[in-house]
Amino acid sequence: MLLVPCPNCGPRNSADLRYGGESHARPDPATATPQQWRGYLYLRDNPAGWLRENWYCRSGCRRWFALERNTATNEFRNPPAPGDKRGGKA
Amino acid sequence: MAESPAFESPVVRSYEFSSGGPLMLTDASPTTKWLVRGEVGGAAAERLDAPFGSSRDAGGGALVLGSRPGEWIVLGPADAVASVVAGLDGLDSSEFLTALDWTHGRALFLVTGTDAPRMLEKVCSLDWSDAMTPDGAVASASVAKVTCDIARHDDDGTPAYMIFCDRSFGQYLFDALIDAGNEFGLSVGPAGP
Amino acid sequence: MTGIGRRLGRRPPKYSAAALVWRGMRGDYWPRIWRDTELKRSYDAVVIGGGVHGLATAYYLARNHGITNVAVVDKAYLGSGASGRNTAIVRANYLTPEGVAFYDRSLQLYNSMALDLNINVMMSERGHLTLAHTDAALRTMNWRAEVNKLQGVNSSVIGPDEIKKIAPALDTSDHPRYPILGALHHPPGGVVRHDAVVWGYARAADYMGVEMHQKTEVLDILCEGGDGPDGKGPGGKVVGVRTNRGDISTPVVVNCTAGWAGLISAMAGVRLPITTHPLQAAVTEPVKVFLPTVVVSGSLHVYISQTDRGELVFGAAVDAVANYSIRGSLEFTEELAGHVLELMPGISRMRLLRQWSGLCDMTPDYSPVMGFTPVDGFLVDVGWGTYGFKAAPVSGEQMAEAVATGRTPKLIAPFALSRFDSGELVGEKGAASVGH
Amino acid sequence: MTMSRLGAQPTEVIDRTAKLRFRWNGKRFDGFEGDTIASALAAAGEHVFSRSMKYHRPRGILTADYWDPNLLVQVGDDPNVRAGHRLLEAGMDVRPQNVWPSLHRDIKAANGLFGRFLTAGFYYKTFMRPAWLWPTYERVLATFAPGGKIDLDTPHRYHDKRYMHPDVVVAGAGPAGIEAALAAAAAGARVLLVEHEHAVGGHLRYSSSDSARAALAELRAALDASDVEVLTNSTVTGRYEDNWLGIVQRNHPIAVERLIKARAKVLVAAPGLIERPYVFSGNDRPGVITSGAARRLINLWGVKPGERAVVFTANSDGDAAAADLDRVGVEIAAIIDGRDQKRVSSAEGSSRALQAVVAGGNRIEADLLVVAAGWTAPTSLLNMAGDRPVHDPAAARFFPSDPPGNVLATGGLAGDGRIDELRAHGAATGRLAAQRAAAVAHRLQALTARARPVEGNEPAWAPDERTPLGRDPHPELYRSDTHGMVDLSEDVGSKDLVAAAREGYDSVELAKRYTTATMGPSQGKLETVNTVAAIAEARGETIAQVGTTVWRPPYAPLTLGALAGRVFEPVRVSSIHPWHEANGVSTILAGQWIRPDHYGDPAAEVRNVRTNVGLIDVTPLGKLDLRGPDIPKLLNLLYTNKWSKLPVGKVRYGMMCAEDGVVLDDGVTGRLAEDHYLMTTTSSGAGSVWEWVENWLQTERPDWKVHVTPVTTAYVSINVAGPKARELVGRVTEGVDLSPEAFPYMEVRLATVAGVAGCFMWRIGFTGELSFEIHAPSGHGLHVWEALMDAGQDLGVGPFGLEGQRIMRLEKGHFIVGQDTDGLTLGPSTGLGPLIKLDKDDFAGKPELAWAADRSLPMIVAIQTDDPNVVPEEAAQIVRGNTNEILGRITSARMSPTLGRSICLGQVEPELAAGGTKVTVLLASGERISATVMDHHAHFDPAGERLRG
Repeated sequence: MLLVPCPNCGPRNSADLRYGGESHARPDPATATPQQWRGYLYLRDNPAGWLRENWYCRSGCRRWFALERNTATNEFRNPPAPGDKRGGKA
Repeated sequence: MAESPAFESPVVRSYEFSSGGPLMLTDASPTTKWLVRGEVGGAAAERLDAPFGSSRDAGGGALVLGSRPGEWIVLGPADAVASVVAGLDGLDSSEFLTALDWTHGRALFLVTGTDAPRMLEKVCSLDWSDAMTPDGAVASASVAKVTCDIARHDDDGTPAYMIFCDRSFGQYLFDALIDAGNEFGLSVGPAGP
Repeated sequence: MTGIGRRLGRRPPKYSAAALVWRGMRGDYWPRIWRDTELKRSYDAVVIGGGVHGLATAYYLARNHGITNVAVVDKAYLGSGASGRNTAIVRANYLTPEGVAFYDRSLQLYNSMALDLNINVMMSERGHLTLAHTDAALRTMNWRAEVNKLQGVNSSVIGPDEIKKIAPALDTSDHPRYPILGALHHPPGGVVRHDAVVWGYARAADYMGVEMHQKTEVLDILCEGGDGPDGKGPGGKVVGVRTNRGDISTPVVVNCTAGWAGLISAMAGVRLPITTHPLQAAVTEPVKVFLPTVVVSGSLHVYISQTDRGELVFGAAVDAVANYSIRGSLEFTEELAGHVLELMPGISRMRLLRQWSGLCDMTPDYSPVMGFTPVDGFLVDVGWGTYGFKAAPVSGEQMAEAVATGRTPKLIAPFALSRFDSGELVGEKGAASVGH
Repeated sequence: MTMSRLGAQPTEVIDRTAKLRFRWNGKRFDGFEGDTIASALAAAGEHVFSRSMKYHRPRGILTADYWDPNLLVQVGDDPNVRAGHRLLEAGMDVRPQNVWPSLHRDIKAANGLFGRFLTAGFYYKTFMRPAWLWPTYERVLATFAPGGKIDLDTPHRYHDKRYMHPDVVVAGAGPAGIEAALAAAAAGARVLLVEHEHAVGGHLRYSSSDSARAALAELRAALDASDVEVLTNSTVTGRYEDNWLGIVQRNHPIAVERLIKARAKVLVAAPGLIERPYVFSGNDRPGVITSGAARRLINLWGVKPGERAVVFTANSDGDAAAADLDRVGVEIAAIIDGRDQKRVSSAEGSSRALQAVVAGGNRIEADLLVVAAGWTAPTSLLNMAGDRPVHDPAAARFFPSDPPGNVLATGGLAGDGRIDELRAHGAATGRLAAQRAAAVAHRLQALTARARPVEGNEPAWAPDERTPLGRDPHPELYRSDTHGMVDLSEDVGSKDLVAAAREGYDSVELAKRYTTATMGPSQGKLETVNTVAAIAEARGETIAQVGTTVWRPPYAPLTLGALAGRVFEPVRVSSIHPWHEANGVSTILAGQWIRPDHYGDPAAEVRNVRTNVGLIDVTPLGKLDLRGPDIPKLLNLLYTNKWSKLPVGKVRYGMMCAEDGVVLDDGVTGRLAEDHYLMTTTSSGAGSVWEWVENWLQTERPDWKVHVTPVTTAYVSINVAGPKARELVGRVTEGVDLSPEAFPYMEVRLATVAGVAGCFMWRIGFTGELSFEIHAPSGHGLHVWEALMDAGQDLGVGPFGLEGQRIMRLEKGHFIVGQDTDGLTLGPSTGLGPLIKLDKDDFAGKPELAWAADRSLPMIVAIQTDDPNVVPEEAAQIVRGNTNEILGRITSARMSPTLGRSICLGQVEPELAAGGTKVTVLLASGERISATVMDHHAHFDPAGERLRG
């Protein structure tokens, strides 16, 4: 059971959170081309290494936040500061 | 609310009550509970003085639980809770602040006894040690697979925990707690706020 | 013997009971199942990934199209990835017409595989039950049954009494939490010995001249003319492959990897709609055989079969968190055991012996990505999620055809990468979220 | 070999005054308290315990412990019980497994005669022709499945789990492990010491030397006086991410087996060493045992293992075994010293007993061969922590390489030494573990919001300054000059492995898969190193070059019952549930909710609603309380339609789409006050919509002022529907003018109902009738429901369930998200295109919906079969004429009690979507029927006059 460093609660079992996948900025819907929009919807970097991703502390503080995890080793780094309004999201 | 009918608890099965025992489970669902939302570090936060994870006795039997960042549960006797909530009126008006009566939305159970941590570690993955969950601590976690708010509020030195869950899970969770407590000689106390 | 030995003008020593006795009497060893050869500097095609998909692609390139100057490269050993880690279930009872047609062809190829490849892959056509615990699930089972029937695939929805007759271990009583309301029964489904499929394709391909190179890791794909850096990316073409054993020149590279599909494609400058997730499985100690069929429950995220050796093999849904780490988790086995006992309460005393996991490449519509890419000569056969094993023979056949003809075969047209540009996804999502 | 009970031994663990009677193989036997099943049987002279998997060779005691591959038995309904470990209990019914027809006369033993043809993997090479016979072959092969029998009536007994958060977990209570636990506890750590065996002490327990006994007594006393929590007969089965440990406790007083999940700050791995069998001809014959087995039998259970022994020893344990044998009167026929390059070549005898040992060309008569050929380091927990142990040929075993800092090895795993050296290393390890655990604890406490504030700075990460243990030289003994069994559970011989390697299966993983070596119940504990050695030999390489296999969890098997524990499956009910149960409800599970499906006759319930008035409990309807000034902006963003101008007191329907344009959810939202709204969602979407809203608010629009609170169960939701609804509601409502003029359709009021203040009432409904939906505080929900029931007796009020509602909504043509839509249904396909306002700046899914507007999409349409009596199955396919081309499907179908005919919703290709189009529906029976696409979704009251009434 992975320990996820929730910026508000502290380290929590991954079962307490919902995994939100890669963190990417939403394109401007007014100007996005189909290719850009569908790239946002479907294409993923999926690296074997450091990845910026979203988590939702479902059983804890109920805050969404983004941090970096190494997908090969499951280490975490760069969690946002507690109370960060955008949860550190891109 | 004077003419209102009696409060119906979510725990509807009947149990053999015991008034004392080494490990007690009590249904306190009728207790008045309000949910207050404000800003982290705002005026309400300062007034309520219970940062996320901690709690504070607000007088008159009312307790303020720092249940989430910028979020508090105020519970206790109705008048005492009302006075805490009323005390937030007239704070800096630029703060976005709301309060709602959550009495009907949340079931509340009390678990009291020396073995309470041992019982809870059967149904919840939190670390119940005094260092990690001291008297006064507030947390949210899954208890028997139901997301609950939990507050430790010792009873005269005996570990005691308040467990809040969505009302509709109340009967299920009450029974799950009884099962978990059986091996420690748990008894069910009469319901009451 | 179909195909094998035709190209090299030599025939493999035939597997048969008589040959076993003969060699047993003489104490002879069998020759190597595939040759160990030097890596050449140039091939007509390089297939990346020595699993069932890559080996099948190479086999059909040689057998159906006479293209034998082919190297299959794998960074570990043949069958080391998902091919040897899956739960070996085969079936064709999909939801969409395109899915059904595709997997039905795969099942046909599995059924004739032992004789085609002259290796007993132990195809066990033991039937496949997908349980429904809710009205909504039952509706989906009916939907699948109707689509299957229209495609000539044997599937029907059966009730609890019939389920109990097929698999007495299942609790079909009026269960409090997850009652078994019915099941999609698919008699042609079953299990295959996955390793034998790997070895069979490798052996057959080897005898037609294809080379298998283990411990050969692809470090880069060499391109020219593309939009991106180093000539990679859309508009470019493949010219070779860089490996830990040196560069190879080739005009065609087929990405047949699972788990690393995104990383390999990125080497050619092609971005994929894929995230990599571990899929865990577990096996119990053996007990005398009592479960004669494959049992799947979508709501409980579990699939169960019993091997001829008596072990129960369990699988589940992929891990929620994207990951390249395959160490496995305790919570997987806990949840699995809970769900298995929900279905079969009588086996609580069986012991879990071993758990493992493999990597799955998940796509947004639970369907693969197959065929050509914007980089000329770079083809993909990826995004197989949790159902790659069942699709291996037909994928190999179709990918070989694509390579040989330069055209997308009709059977795989719905699975083109371009569908993610046009937004026309395949509709397996509903049924295949745990579709084993 | 004849085993028998010796006189009392100073170290024995049996209570000779407590006799236990049990059955074995149908006969009565006696043993003592403290015996294992195997020791009791051995003392009684039994020497064949099982038959091997493939060749059905008779098998006796090999290691006399948990890992003994020959001692798997059935005890009652419990299969594959380790007789070398399981303690004897009175009344046990113990049976041999894998024998046919009996243990002593096994017909399948004839397979042994064909052994040379049944080489590993033979089945891949045969049984292919004729193809039609394969299923028969398969059934025969399946009868060879080893193992015990499952009794399908076995109940799932009590197995509750436990979480723990100890500072230090020590896996293994040998001298080093105990010292580690004591030292860590002395340094203030909370310590859990887990021992696989029934008592602490490790190898000291079966050592007859005075120094060992003294050390054990001292360690036990120290442990008793400490705060260490000791679990015996328990195993750390796995080490997972961040030191999450699975521990199975097999001796819990009330649980059959208890799974403990521990988040250890530091794990100390001290499992000791496992004695490795030696490969030679006849090495699996009963009478060939390990030195550990000999010492355990003698010293723990007072069992004399034989009369005349040959001892093959390459280490001090073998020497100690020889001394023990000599002491208890076993004649030592020969000692063959492996350190002097001497080897044992073969064990000969009858099918069931050893008669002679051949070594150095000499044949020595003996009924017992004790083998001490070396050790396997059970590095499993280190492997699971990511370590790749390395082989040291000089010591002939693997050693840890570089485990992570929160996993420390001690004891035999870490090296060799005298007892005092092992103890000292253990103690140093315990101190280091405690120091590091303190640092981890400090960090956790500092990061955790609820924890007690920390004092001081985080302690530095203590460097590893332990004096390393030495490594005793040991000859590399894997296989003798003959071939023998490598994997006794799987009947895989060294010859099989050599043949496999020659055939190209020459990496460990390939050879394992091909031969099945290490895949059986022992999971490689005894056979992994010999397997690797055989492959290395065939390839002419060293063990280090070939590499080892990865040990996977669990370290020891554990029952599905323990893993499952108590299965927590939360269910939820509304406050009205007791009434439903008392009134003949038939329930249905919808997600976690137990809901009323009907009360006997759904069609009658429908007719009653259409003519009188009915009540339905729709509490599971998702409800989100929204407060704040920016709610209109939020609603504009989440719904496809417009919300800027919704006045107080009005409600509006909205559809939500995901960013890919696929329909996500729908519901109505009402404005209760200036900055206060109530949003409803579908019942199944309640949780996911809440998270969806929070995600938008927290990450995309963090500056908007909106507070969202889920209040689904804070209110009981009752829909009062039917022509007499106004009359009924009026009888119990205060403070609201219910007239159609004052309270029209799609409006909301705050009301007091049945004396309960604070009820929200809105005029909407799914049934198409005049409806009032009352959301009453849950603590008074049952009261409100009962008051409505009482007040409406004369109006014919009755309850209706989900099925009745489903029929009525289908009569009205309302689609259900997830039933009539699927994972690819785009917004416009619902027919609600006009509700998609592309002139809004932004909303979820807007780009896809804009592009979808130009596409021709499948449509949801109402369909009626031409034969009104035929109700197609939900999922019946719509096809083109007599072809198999699919053009759509029926998504909902019912017989309408109101219209007296079959009614449907379906999804069809755009070419069929126009009203009046004839379509062909293929029924499950295979019959093709004709049906017509309707002009409107509503089959009934398309103008909506009734609901507006």
